[in-house]
Amino acid sequence: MLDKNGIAKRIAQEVQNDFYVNLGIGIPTLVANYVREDIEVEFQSENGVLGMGPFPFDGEEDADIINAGKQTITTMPGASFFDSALSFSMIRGKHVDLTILGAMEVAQNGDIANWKIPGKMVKGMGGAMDLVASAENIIVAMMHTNKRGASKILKKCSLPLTGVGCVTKIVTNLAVLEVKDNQFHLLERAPGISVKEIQEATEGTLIVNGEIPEMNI
Amino acid sequence: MLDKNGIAKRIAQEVQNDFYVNLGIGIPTLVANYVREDIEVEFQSENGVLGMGPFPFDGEEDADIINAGKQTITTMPGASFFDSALSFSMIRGKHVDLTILGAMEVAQNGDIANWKIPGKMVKGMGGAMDLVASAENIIVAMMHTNKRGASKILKKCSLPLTGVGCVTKIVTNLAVLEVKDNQFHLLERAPGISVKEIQEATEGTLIVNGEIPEMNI
Amino acid sequence: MINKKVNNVRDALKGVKDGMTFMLGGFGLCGIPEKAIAELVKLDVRNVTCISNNAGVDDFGLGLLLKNKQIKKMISSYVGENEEFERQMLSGELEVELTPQGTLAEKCRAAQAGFPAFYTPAGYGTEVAKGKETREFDGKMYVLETAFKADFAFIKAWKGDAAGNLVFKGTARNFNPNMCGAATITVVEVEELVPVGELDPNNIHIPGIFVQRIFEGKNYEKRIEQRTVIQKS
Amino acid sequence: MINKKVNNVRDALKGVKDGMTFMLGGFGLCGIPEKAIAELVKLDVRNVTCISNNAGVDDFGLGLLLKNKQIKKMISSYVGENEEFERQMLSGELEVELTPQGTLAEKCRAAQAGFPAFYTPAGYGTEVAKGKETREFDGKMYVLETAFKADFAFIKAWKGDAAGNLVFKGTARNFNPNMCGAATITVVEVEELVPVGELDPNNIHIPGIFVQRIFEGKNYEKRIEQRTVIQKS
Repeated sequence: MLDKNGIAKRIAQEVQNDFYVNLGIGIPTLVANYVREDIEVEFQSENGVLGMGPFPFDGEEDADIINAGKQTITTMPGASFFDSALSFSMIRGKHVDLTILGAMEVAQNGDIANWKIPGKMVKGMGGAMDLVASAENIIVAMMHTNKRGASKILKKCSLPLTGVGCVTKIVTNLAVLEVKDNQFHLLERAPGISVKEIQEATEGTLIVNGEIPEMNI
Repeated sequence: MLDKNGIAKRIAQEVQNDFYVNLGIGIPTLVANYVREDIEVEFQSENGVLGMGPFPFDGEEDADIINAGKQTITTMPGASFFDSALSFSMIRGKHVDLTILGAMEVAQNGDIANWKIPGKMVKGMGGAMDLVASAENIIVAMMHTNKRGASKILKKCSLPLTGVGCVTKIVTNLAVLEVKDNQFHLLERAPGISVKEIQEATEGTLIVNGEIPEMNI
Repeated sequence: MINKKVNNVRDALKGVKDGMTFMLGGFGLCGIPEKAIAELVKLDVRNVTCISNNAGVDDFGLGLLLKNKQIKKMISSYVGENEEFERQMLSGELEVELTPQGTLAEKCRAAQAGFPAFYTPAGYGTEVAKGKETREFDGKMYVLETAFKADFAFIKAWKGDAAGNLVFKGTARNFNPNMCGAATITVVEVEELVPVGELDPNNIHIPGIFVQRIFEGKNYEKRIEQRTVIQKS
Repeated sequence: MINKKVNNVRDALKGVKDGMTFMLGGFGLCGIPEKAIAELVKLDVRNVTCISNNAGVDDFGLGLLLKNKQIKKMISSYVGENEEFERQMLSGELEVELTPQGTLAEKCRAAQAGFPAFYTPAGYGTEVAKGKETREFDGKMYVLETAFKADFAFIKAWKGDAAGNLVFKGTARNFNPNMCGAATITVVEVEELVPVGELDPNNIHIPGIFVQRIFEGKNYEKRIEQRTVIQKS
């Protein structure tokens, strides 16, 4: 089973050369730590920066330079700052190549829910609705089940949606799944996890085609 | 009877302190020369400059610094350059206080035509349609009649419109007119011009109320 | 040069009244109009609607107005950092309208630019689209969103001049430029008011025409929400 | 850093074909992509649609493509400076779509920003609104305008870097920033290509994400259309 860093590490393999990437809050933010160093990638944060670098050294942090998770950051040579409208022009206009975000639920038709639990928790959608409505390449980073063991990989989302029919790939602590033709397709198992365990943790229709390789991370 | 500079001079009296003003091509451009020096005014040009100054000294002109009439210009302290979208945000968003533009025809309902003579001449509307559709304070600078003596101050425009019901004031070589209640109201006569001469040159309904003063220019 | 300079935050907020709608720049606590918020607390204006991406934290930013129960309604995209907010919202004391972040930015920009409405893909098929017109363009579905209407916009810039020209720093820019001119009166606080003519006309982020009042604030706290640093080894 | 640099104008225009739609920056002759236009003449691509605020003059700018009869259709706001243009238009050789200037800018910006359509007051009640949806918001009438679609955008900037970051100068900025990323491929020519990291991240007018190819042009003519000067006394 993967921990959060393991999920981030596996997702990092999906990041290709010359990609502009938007990383959501939580596990997605960790992805930056694991991207191959021999490829060129630029990270966009919707609060208005392109070309994010690592966290600053202690004492060099600047309150005016943060990412969408409100964390202090640095920038790389060639970085730029811009306003929120232009930032979402990048997102809505499909200039960002890859969007990685977290989810509470994903359904086999590609629906995603990640912003609200009615009556209990309302954080808000932030930029997620804009991202999932426009991005053509969306990877979801999430736990396969909730704390009580119930599947979050569903036939149909039970929570209020963030976007419809938009998720194409999911990396969980147990597996890599493709979302296609109203089904989940098992692509890879997490180290030490059996197909059976994944099947048991998946409420939606899961297609297992032939031998399923273990992730190489 | 006024010449072009006379019209510009009269219109300059309409420019108030703290006004942002957009000047159209032709006579309106001349208005800048006659604005009182004891008031603060900033000139906007829709090609992307706020805070225009006078023409440059010979040898100091810069091909990258022009107005909407494609003339080389200078800028005043506090000037700024911006893109066309932001420029029209200023115009459409009603941030410009006064718009002065030329016209081929104006009708008594406030319609204006100034961009096209079907089959003969098509210059295009440039920024005029955006300006007249949004500005609440529009002054038209024009000749009262065309070269053949026919009135351009009409019951109804015959040429393709630039905007509908938008003109509130007109300064011609003969008169100052207000456009209100589907009528032209004569406010002032040009020096040496009689009310009768203005009536004869005006095809639209002209209201003459009491003694009409001569312009003070 | 048309002079926008006012002497202090008190003069800058003249005309602020109960029941008004305010726009406030900032993302989290980054780039928020600290001085205007402090003055709003002092003025104790009530029943206000605030349009701002976030709602501050319990003891800073818009959290100060929330704690003081001055806010009737919040229009935001993300409010996950404020416990008092969550309490007031879940108890029904506070009206909340959650809006996708890009839509929020564009609703400000539309107000600034004189567009009454625009179609955006964000939120289609979700709660956000409820009661709104949806429409297909080129095989994709979009939601019709309308421009915001606000009485005051409270903006924080880095540098500015008396003509109202503004320059922002880093990600403290965020919603601030999009809110300038998007309300009836735009009030800007800057860290440094520089002489007119000092800012490069090529690098002015917001021209003064979008600004009604500007003043210099002192001693900005600029609190960091998530200090993340690497130890030098 | 994602590298957008290409060696020359020939490489920058790879893929340009007959029948395509191009966007070209510039206002009059100010800020036009001189090198791209010269190469389009050389490549002799034909039946193209050009979206550009103006149509150049008879012997410079887009006038060169007009003279060579490469343009099937022009989408512009003002074309009063070009006799050959008027001749081709009145004779019916050239298809012309005149669009209000602010609408032209916003149709580019909408394409850049992923908005399919927007409502604008410009042109309501005129020929421009013919066949278009009109609609009332708050008692005022607006016209529905849709985003442009183009294959290439040809942009002229002042300075740029290999990451595609751009800075414009003076009013040569005009439509150029709004067209970046508004076409499938955005090609930028700059007067000076500077090392990555040299441009101030706070003062980049267009971030590199909107640019696919960038190159440095030499010996810009930058012709002045209306030289208006005051004699020093």
